[in-house]
Amino acid sequence: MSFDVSQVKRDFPIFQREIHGKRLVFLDSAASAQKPQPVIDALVRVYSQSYANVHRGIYTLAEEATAEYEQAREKVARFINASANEIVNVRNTTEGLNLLAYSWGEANIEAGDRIVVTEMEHHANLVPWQQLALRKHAELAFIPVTDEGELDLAALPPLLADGKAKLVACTMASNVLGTITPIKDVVRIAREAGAVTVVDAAQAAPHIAIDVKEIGADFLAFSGHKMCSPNVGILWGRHEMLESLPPFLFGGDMIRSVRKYDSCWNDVPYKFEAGTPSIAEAIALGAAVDYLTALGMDAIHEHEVQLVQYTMEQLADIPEVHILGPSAERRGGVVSFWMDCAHPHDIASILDEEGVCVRAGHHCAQPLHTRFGVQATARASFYVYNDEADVDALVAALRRVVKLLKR
Amino acid sequence: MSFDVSQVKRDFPIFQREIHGKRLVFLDSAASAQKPQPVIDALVRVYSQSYANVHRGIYTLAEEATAEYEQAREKVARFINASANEIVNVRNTTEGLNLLAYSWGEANIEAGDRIVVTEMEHHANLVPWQQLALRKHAELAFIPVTDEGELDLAALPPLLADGKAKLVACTMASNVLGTITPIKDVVRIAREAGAVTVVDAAQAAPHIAIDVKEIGADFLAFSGHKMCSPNVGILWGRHEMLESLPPFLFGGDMIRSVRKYDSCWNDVPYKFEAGTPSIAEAIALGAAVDYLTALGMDAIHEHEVQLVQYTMEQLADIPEVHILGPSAERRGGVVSFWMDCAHPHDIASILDEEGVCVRAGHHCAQPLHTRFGVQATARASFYVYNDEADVDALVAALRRVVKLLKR
Amino acid sequence: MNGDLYREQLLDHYHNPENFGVLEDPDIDITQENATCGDTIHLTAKLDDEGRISKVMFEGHGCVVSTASASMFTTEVLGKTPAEIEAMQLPDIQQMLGGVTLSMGRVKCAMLPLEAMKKGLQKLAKSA
Amino acid sequence: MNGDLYREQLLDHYHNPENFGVLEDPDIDITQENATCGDTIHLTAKLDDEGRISKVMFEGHGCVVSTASASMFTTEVLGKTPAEIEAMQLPDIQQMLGGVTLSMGRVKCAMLPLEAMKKGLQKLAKSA
Ligand SMILES: Cc1ncc(COP(=O)(O)O)c(C=O)c1O
Ligand SMILES: Cc1ncc(COP(=O)(O)O)c(C=O)c1O
Repeated sequence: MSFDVSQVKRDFPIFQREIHGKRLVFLDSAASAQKPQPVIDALVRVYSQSYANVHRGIYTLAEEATAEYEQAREKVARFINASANEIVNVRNTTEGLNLLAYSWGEANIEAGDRIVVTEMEHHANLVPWQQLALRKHAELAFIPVTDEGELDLAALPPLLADGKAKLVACTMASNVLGTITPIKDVVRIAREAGAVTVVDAAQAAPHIAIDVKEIGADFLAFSGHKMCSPNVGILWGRHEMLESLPPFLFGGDMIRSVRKYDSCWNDVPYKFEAGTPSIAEAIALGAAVDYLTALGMDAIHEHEVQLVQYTMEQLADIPEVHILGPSAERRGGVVSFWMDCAHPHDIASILDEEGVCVRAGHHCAQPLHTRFGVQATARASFYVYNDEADVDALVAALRRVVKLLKR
Repeated sequence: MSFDVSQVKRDFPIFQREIHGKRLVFLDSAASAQKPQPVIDALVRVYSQSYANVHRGIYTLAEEATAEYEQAREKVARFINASANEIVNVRNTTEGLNLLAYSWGEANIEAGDRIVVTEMEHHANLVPWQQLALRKHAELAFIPVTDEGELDLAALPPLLADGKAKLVACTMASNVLGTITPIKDVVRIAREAGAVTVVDAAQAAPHIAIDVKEIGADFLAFSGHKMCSPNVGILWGRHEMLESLPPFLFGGDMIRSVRKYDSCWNDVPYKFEAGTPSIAEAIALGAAVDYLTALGMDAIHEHEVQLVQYTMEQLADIPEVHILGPSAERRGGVVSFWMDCAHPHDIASILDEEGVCVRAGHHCAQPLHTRFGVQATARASFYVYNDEADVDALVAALRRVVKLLKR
Repeated sequence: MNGDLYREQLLDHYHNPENFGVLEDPDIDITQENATCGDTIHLTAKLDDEGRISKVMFEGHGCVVSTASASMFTTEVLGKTPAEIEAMQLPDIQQMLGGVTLSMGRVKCAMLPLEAMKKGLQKLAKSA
Repeated sequence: MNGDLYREQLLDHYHNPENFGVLEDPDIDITQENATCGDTIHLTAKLDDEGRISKVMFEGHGCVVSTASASMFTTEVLGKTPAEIEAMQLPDIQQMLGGVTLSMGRVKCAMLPLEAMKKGLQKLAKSA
């Protein structure tokens, strides 16, 4: 581990606050991450010094805002080894994936085609494809998940064999199981069969280094708010793929010219950015990328693997706790579990009294929970600011749950 | 005028900065408004003290964030005299209007139907309907604009007479002409003919009091970033209309339950808020609503009418300046003009040297510019922080343009 | 805040819920889902000749709050008319639970049985 | 920043542009739009037997920057080959304009004639 977690914690002003008189132990970063001071400062600086609408202004303020907005796009591009003109600013992963389902999907999916997803998808990478399939009378097929919480990759080739599969959409890391999927293999197998590939990187971009060239997919989406930034989403697409897509939202900025009865579109990526974008927020995402890059994406992943390892060791001592998913080295910083004696709601409520924030529910992955025969789980997720003391607080609070609810 | 503009100016930190050694004279609020300290503070406070993802958490931080997010929704509802469950958080006006074109449009527009818009629409309230009409082989019809820059209302009934018009989409205030349209009449006439009505309030919500009950339309959209807030858009719809719409974007939060092959939707307005919303930004919009409400929407409008009146008087002394649109009392705080001797780009560049920010171009209203036989205009737009000294700076700078470019 | 959620009274209902099970030949038979967590409650009920609730049973694996609420609710509503139940609101449920303070995230859990019952009564009224 | 944009040299070209008009029987005939403002430039050009630009004219009402750029460009490119024009970039245009500093918003104006010419040459190559 090559960064100083206690220093990192100090970078996040929220950790100065207490919850019910206890130290804040934030273990819900998979839902949304906290923001470091440099990111908050970027927002304040833009709004206090250089704010104006972008792209269409020729006065100094507008040019400053535009320059910063485009520099942030370049930072994001470098962060995933892409070109700036392949980076589309959207609201979040969800919008990015829906953009694809509408724009690519409407133009390319026909009755009888097959769309392949996995059993571990977040609803954001399932429901858009499910509804596209229903609209188009296409088939939706699932790569199953093994009991260990891994993708059953052997099930993919048969789904592609008849050539009907037009699209394979797969997450890079599960937000429930923590599983880091063999995304390069999924993409390679799918592309060999001629399918377009979409990667949900919402749980990957904040935690592990991403190289879109190495992954080789056609599209990849993630959310700034899960990586220390305000809410801006990124849709990356290979340039020729983005070029070939019809636009999704129509309005200002995405046009080249508008006449009463027809219009021409602007170049990629602007073709997909209709209306005023989230300017300061996109610039702040640039600051978040700088912050994470300075810590080092590999160091971040290593840090999280160590925390998960430690957590799984500690939890092994509480027999009422049952963890879903693979071993620590196969996953990102997510540990979901259920308890014999306690409903996840009660776990979350009792933990909150101790200042420990975990999420309870289906984490927007209902079919995955159904797969494992549970309705809901409690989830602890880690990020750059968490340390072993946070894990200790979690474990102590879980012991209190047992004490309170076990009879 | 019932508020102290010099105090208001001090509320906006950006006015402490200089441009080319000159005082910042910001006359581009119609593109996007500057942000007052209370709005910036709201962002900082949320990110430093109460940030977490909303709706699904049962720990204190998540509950605080959810409560604030929903309180902001209620503030916005009160601001336009609506109910909170009629307020959908989107990115901007553009997304709100596109949501309607996809969700309402795909379900309700058929070949041969007519969609009515006006010649003064911003591209955001034109291109989505134009493209819907093209997709569906429907007819697109325009309410013309008179030479004075007013809607030619007499042209509307004939467009509705044959009962083919299913939708009338109209702006409440033009972003180029400044014209405040007789929106209540437009809506009444359209509804009597059985058409659904959509109001683009992007240039109205920041400047004049809006009462959706009084307007009587079915849908209305506006953008927070034009009213002192970060970038969040609002789509309002009558509750039964929103209920009847199919969802637009699919993913987390908008579902009630998801199975592998089908899903059920959440209640309105959540049905339309897929994925993680812009939480802190929506809360900051609540702060912006508070700020504007404290100044008083009627006082804001009166202030702008006075500034426009003064501007038009002053500009009358520069014969090279030609203003588009109606007289001051019929418009919001927008003055677009062209000059005999100078292209709008040059106007904007030369004004910038004097610290004066105006926009040059077609302002995302190309068909309207075509209607007036000009390719581009320069636009000065006013807001709460502008005063007569700003107008004087504009006028002085325009005299410099004449001096420099007239031969 | 949640401190008093886990007091003995509620925990007793949680561990030994009353009226747990399914009625035969019910007048009301409804399943209601809590969208936040996917929890469901299955409620069956009978009305007497005057149209008052005479018997209620529930099923479903829920949290302490929803289980205790359901357990107490199935007794609380006996003898009530549909109109009286329609009029019940969050404060009534809170009082029923012994005056507990519910955080926002738990309100839905506590309200689940009441909501299910209201929906069941509406369905019944429609089918009559 | 923009101070030197409005120096005499550029203003002269703006007020009295060279090669303003339309060529008859041109080899290249292209209209290019500046998406920001809707400005268009209409460029016509002829190539000599060696494939070098021998004559260029332009039309269109533009700003000082685009007009001066077009005026100077129509002389600057005479005798150049398509490959040489393809290789021209922003710095060449800036130098052509007398070393002026262009703010971001004005770069598109200055580049409009060059972009139109490149597009016209590409069209010509395709049709050949
Ligand atoms: C009248 C009008 N409608 C719609 C819009 C689009 O707003 P946004 O870019 O926030 O979506 C604008 C803003 O430019 C506008 O002035
Ligand atoms: C794997 C995965 N995909 C997609 C999403 C959706 O992200 P957002 O809500 O930012 O659109 C999430 C976040 O909850 C996620 O964990």
